[in-house]
Amino acid sequence: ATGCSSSGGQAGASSGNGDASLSFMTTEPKSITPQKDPGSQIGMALCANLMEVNSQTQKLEPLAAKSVESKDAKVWDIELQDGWTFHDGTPVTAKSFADAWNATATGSNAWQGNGTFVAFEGYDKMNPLDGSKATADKLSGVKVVDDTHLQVTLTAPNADFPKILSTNPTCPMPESAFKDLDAYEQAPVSNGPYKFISWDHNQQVVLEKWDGFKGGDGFTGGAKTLVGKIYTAVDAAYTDMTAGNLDMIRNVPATMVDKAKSQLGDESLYEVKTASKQQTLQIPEYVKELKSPALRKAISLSIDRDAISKSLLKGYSTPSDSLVPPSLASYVAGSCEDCVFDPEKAKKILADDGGFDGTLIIESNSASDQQLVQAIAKQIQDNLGIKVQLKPTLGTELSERRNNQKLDGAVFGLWGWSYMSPDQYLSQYETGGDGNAATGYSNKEVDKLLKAARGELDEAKATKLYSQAESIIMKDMPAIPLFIPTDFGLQSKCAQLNDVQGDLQYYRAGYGC
Amino acid sequence: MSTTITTISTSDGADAVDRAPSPMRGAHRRWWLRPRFAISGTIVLLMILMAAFPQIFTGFGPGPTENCDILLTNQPPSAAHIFGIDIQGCDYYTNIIYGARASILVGIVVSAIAFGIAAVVGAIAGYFGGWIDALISRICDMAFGLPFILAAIVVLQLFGQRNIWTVIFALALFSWPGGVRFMRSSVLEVRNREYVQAAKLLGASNGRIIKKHIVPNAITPLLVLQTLGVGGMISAEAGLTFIGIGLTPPAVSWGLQLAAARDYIDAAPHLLIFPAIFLTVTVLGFVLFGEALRDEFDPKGK
Amino acid sequence: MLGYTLRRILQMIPVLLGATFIIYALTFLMPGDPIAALTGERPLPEATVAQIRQAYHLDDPFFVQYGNYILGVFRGDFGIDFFGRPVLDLILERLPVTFALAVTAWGLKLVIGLVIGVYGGLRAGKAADHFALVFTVLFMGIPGFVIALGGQTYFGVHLGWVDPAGIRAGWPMAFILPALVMALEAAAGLARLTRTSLVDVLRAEYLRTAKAKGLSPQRIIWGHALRNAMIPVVTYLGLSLAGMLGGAVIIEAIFNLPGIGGLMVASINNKEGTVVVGIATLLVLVYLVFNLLVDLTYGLIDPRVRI
Amino acid sequence: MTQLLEVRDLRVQFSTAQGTATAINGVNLSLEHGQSLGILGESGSGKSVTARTIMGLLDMPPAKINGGEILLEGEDLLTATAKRRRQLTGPVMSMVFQDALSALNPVHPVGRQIGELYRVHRGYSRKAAKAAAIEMMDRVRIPAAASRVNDYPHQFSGGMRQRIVIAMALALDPQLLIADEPTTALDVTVQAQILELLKEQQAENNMGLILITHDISVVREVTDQVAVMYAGRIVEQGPTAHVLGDPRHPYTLGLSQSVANEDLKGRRLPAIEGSPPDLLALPRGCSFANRCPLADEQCSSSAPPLESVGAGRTSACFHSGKVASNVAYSN
Amino acid sequence: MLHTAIDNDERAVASSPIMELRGIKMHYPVAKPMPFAPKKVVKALDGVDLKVLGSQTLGIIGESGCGKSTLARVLSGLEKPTEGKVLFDGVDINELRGAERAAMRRNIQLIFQDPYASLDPRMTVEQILSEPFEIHPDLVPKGGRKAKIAELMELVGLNPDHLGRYPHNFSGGQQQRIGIARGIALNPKVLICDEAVSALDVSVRAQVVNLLQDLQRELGLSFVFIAHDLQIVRHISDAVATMYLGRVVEQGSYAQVYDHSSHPYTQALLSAAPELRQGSNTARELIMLQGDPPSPIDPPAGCRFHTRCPIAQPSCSASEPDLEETAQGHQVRCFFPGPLAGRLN
Ligand SMILES: Nc1ncnc2c1ncn2[C@@H]1O[C@H](COP(=O)(O)OP(=O)(O)OP(=O)(O)O)[C@@H](O)[C@H]1O
Ligand SMILES: Nc1ncnc2c1ncn2[C@@H]1O[C@H](COP(=O)(O)OP(=O)(O)OP(=O)(O)O)[C@@H](O)[C@H]1O
Ligand SMILES: [Mg+2]
Ligand SMILES: [Mg+2]
Repeated sequence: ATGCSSSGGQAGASSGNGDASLSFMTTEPKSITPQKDPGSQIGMALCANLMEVNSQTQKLEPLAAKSVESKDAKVWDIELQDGWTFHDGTPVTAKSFADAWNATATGSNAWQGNGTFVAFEGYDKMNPLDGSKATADKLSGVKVVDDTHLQVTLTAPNADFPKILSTNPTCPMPESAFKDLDAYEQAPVSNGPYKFISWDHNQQVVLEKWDGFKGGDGFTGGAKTLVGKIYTAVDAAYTDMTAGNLDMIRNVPATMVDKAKSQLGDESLYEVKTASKQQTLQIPEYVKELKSPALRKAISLSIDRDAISKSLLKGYSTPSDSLVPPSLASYVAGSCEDCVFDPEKAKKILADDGGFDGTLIIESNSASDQQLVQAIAKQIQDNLGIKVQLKPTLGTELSERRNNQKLDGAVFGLWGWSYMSPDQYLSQYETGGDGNAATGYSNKEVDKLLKAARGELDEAKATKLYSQAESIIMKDMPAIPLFIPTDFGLQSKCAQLNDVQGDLQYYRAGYGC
Repeated sequence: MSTTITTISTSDGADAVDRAPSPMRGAHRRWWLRPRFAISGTIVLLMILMAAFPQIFTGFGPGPTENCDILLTNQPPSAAHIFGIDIQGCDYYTNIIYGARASILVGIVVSAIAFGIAAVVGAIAGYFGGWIDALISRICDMAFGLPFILAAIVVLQLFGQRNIWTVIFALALFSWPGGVRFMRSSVLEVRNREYVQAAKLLGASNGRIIKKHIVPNAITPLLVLQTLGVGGMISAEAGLTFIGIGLTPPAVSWGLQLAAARDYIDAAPHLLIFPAIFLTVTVLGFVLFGEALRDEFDPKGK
Repeated sequence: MLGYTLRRILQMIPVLLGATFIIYALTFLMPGDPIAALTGERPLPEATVAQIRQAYHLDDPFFVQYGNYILGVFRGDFGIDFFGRPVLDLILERLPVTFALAVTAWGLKLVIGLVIGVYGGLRAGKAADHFALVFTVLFMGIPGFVIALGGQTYFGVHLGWVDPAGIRAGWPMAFILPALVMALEAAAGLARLTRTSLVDVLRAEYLRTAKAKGLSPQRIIWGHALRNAMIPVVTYLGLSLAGMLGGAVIIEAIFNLPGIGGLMVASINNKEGTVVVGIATLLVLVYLVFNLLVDLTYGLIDPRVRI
Repeated sequence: MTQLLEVRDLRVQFSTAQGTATAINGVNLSLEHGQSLGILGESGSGKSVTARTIMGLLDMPPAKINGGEILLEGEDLLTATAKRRRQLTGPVMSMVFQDALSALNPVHPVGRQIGELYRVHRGYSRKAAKAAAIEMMDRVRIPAAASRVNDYPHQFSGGMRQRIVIAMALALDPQLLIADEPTTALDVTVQAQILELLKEQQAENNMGLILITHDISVVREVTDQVAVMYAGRIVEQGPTAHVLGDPRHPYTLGLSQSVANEDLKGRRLPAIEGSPPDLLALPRGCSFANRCPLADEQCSSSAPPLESVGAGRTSACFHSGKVASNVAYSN
Repeated sequence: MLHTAIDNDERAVASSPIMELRGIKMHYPVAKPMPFAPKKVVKALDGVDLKVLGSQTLGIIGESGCGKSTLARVLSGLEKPTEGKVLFDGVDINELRGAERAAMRRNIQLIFQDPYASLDPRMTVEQILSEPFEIHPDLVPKGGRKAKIAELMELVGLNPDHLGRYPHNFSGGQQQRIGIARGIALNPKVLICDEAVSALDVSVRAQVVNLLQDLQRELGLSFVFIAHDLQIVRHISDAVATMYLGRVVEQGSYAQVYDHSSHPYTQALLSAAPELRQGSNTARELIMLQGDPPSPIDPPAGCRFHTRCPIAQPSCSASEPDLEETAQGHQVRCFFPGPLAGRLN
């Protein structure tokens, strides 16, 4: 699919003199500097990370790096590709990475990528946990050996380190960026397959394929020009697509899928092959009334996931029976025994446990999945016979309550990975792990198993350890698995979407006109 | 020499005729026969009944969230479910009937609160004038100047759990200044009427004058304005809920139904159509009712 | 006139201060910690949070924060958002869009409302009058987004007359449809007001004088009735323009117009206090300026009002 | 030679919420060129409605002309086309209204309002119309007319406003001028000026003048003829001096007696008791019967017609002969 | 039933003043053109001295805008003068506070021009007439109020059966009677009538004037009677004051002012009234005043009337004449008082 940029697109769909051009939906970026907004599709197109997943092989491969190696998973040696430059022609060196990493890890910058470096040695000095002032302004674990060599020391072994290097916060930044960060913010220079052309605030961001990019196929898309059209809501983008003004949309809500099929045709729909997300009902340990695992199991048993999936979700979600999505190697089918619908058993377990006469509060983000949460609540209420109350709040407020452990009940949430690893899911249940604040679940055994799994360079062994950890967690059921939603993208005739390990990236779409 | 026939000037009621009858009296006669009044009054009455006793309209059937079957989600209207079935698999007719309560309650309570505040504050501002008036007017300016949606969102954010009362609070908080201005200007008109001065001359206190003379004579325009406003408030609630900052489930309201329906406009248009019809008819009813009231009270009316 | 304007401008200051204070206080009270929410699911280390708080002066007592803010505003500095962009830039970037939308909508509303109002007023009590009333109120009753979505699909997608979303087509094409929706929704009030006012004026003694001069009905209406009928309408018109600036949230979202509305909702959701207050300040200012303009216009069309 | 104005058996009704009110119940009037006629009567007797009907200024509905003729120089106004009427209003007949502030359009300069007549009826240019307006303002003695032509009505005092209204009415040198209580809202000094002005203009242009008022002394002062109205009817008409000096209708007598005069000082004023009949349900007989000292059975059973009671005089009273000698109102 | 004849001479007996105005100035501020512009005022009353004698009627005449209504408001205590004293029985009413003020309130009442506007349209006649007693509950015990109200109704010639009606159910003359009944409910000593009969038809006007005179006789009231109808003022007044531009320019007994007026303004004013010219014993020739009264914001220097005075001399604009006695009880503010006849050029 790549390489057809030169075959000449038709006028009309493309921009200007026959050049292939694709447009995609985006919201007004808060920032297009990858470190500041790691989720940004624009940032991804601009930046070539050290490691990256090849869209053709679906394998993690070195990109800007020649190699990333470690013997103990703690100290990692990185060798850069020769002769790589930034869009402006300045060479990409080890320092380009180290500088960017140090800046991102600096707490006071408040760049969103900050947390990525928590595993690096020296991060705690820059971001002391006890609230004291930072004592360092550089990551001590990052050493620039020479222009093409870097050495990174982690606080603990982590076999996923190369995967971390495929995420956007680890992008390099040219020296010029630090001279004037504000200017860089408006016109970033990076080393990726596309270079920045213009940012017309609230209207569009234009990127253009960079001839100097040395990465191979599987890291670039087919269009010469990429236009990020800015929308505030996906509905508007959809309407614009039906009017023929837009080529690609990702994260298409399930409610839109049928409509798209009938209005735009089946071929417009792109189903992401690797399911990377999961919806769960997490139950904070600190909510006393919900502490009993039996109650949690009863709740889980009272939800008819199949019915909801078939009706409300129109089959665009599958019931979940594990704490991780099936696409992960550590997945064991049915690891959650109580993730089936059995109201009789549910009632019985609950009765044996002494019943529940309080109110089950379900918190959720008021901006999304309201109907789903209602349906779940209704199932619990009708089938288990307990009182359920919904508490929808805004995203910021919910995050704060979750992070500060101020939730009043169970919380409905969606979790996705940044890179494909069971650790990304299970660390939620590790003391102090990523996302652990939500439940506050803590189990020494689990902690130990996860630590071991992370440090294990042998993937098979690691997988086993992860599965083991999961089965222990499942006993306490700090989270009730609900659904694995299918992720959809929409494409126009000219666009050919694809995804890398469950992540649909616009800039890798093929151009088919 | 002359025949003095008539009685003298203190003759009593012999000449007590009904002089040029006031327009109000005339208009009041058989007002309920006027089509505008009759139609809008019926709608308003019906809606209020629906809000107060939804059971009547659902034939004592199950409540809005009972007897639902999630597998039937979004089924179009049929004989058994004349308005179809909603997203949660519940009978939509029942839901819409129960949804009236929130809308009507918001409309009426907010208007009533705004009416009360405006009557009191407007009367004070208009009657006393001076710095009190200046202060109140400036406060009104503030409340006016703040974009309503922004202010309402911010206020609604203050509540963890948003229910009908928080929505009412937020709407009421910013919906009185118009009334105050209105009341103030009609008080300004009444304040200098001679009967007010006459009461002053009799030694009436300010409180008495406001209560007995100013408010009764200045209140009609405000009353009419607020009746008109009921419809506006019903729409406002729906609007707030639509942008996700108004009511939240499990509350049932037309606003919520419309907000939810938006995602299903193509798949299940009935979800949108029915509450929209009810909302429109209700707003129309209240607005027409206000208009009719205005005509009744307007001495220049006909 | 100059003196009047001066006095009015002096009066604006306390109103502006009061309004910003209210919004500032409310945003301050809003639950949810903007810093905690900054990084999503991963809680930031305390120190970082503290550092950021300090950088944004979020750790100062409320009145100090407010004081600093106001001082900044008087210097034209509305602060920066959490991504370091000056709030004023953010707002000014979007203000023109909202402004274009509001003014277009206002203009359309003016035309629709006046035409219907005059039409109804001239035929007061007749069928046409009732029809005009029902027509306008109907649009007031149907939820705006229903009309908006319908119009978007029909005119934007089916007929393709206008771009269904976004402002790429520029003014006026990108604004006509959303503005029309807003205008239809809002025209009812204007139409009613115009009608009532016109009916009043038509009863006025000076119109009888005009008739006694042997003038034609057209001349009487255009030359004598309308301008007088407009006097009470002007206040309403001016203020409604200010209102439209702040009230276009839903329409902007549906038609993907990058205006103030979206920014407003987003910043409230993200607890971007400075942005919220900045918007409020500017909109209140706009309101006050319009208010003043209205009153000045008042003096122009009604010579009795001495300014 | 034809009469300037002749009104024959004019009837006007208003439909109100309560029913049909008979405001004008068979009015007959005639006026010659250069003559001035006063119409007297208490409030609600139908003076203004008569004037408006002649001018074609009634709002229909609620008013309805139920019959009669209005001949202006022999031409029936009630059957004339709207266009023809417009041609006549202004140039041939015009009217001065009571409340000068509300009779002037508040948003136009007075000069424009006067000049409009010239523009519409004589096709003057803007400039010529303005010059004519200034001339007209001079004629009604507005000081420094040229500098005030662009002022608005509210910038003038009550007396000046009334003069502007008069200027407007006189602008096209009409044959007939109807002045409906032109001085009621003004104080005596201004009233004197306005009445003087009207008299003077009437004499200068040989114009017919109808002056409506309830002030007997004003009628006495200005008019040659007087018609007394009561409940929608003319009850007595004739030369002013004769009618007021020697009334042939008890109502006229009552009116003229109830005015204070020097000789009554220290005594009670004679007053007509009671109030006029309900126009919604006029009595079958004489409308004045219930207040009349002379009323007898005949009066309450049939309405007296307007009959000649002497040279150029008419009265609608069965007892017109007895009025002077036999009626005294209580005091 | 009241007596029909009133003895003229009986009332002419001079009594002591019940109310007195001393050096009253009433200045209203004018809206300033600029925030810091100098203050300007309308001098509605600018130094007025007047006496109201017990059981007598003081008539006040003058052109529109000369300050008559302002005078009425100041007299009644509705407004506090900018300067000067309003004495009732020798006490300044504006210095009274609390109970004393309330007690004083009862003594001075005002009857308004527009009978309909002065009655609360939403109250029945009974409510209107019981209001005075509700405000002053000590005056009539609760049980006796109904009777008292009925008595009032009868006193002003209204049918007590109509107590339940609303003001709009009555004719103009009857409405004015209700107003008068309310005015006398508290047994006032002074009744101020600001154009109380101007809005009424001639025949009704006669009825109301008769009623007022009857009441004066019965209750010993003092009247301040303001009207445009000069003949009525002459008819009802014992003493008359002429006002011009916020000042009293002539005062005296009704005969002195009407039949022997000495101020050119009074003479011009009286001559302008056709009712006084027609059938008057004193021959009057119309003296047409030119122009409008000057603005009370910047009254002319010197004699305020000199701009319109038919006999003005250059000296008139230099200084202002005082109010000087020309005959017993007859005061004139003019350098050249006396009849105009023969002095006009
Ligand atoms: N538009 C109307 N609708 C109903 N009745 C009306 C209308 N206009 C006048 N009338 C009635 O017609 C009658 C005569 O009114 P008109 O105005 O001619 O009286 P008038 O003699 O001019 O009285 P005034 O001296 O008060 O001006 C009155 O009873 C009045 O109520
Ligand atoms: N509240 C006020 N504020 C400002 N000016 C006032 C006020 N009241 C009266 N005036 C002015 O004072 C002057 C006297 O007014 P006042 O009403 O006493 O006159 P009047 O003699 O009663 O006139 P009329 O005969 O028209 O009733 C006028 O110029 C008036 O404009
Ligand atoms: Mg009249
Ligand atoms: Mg007055």
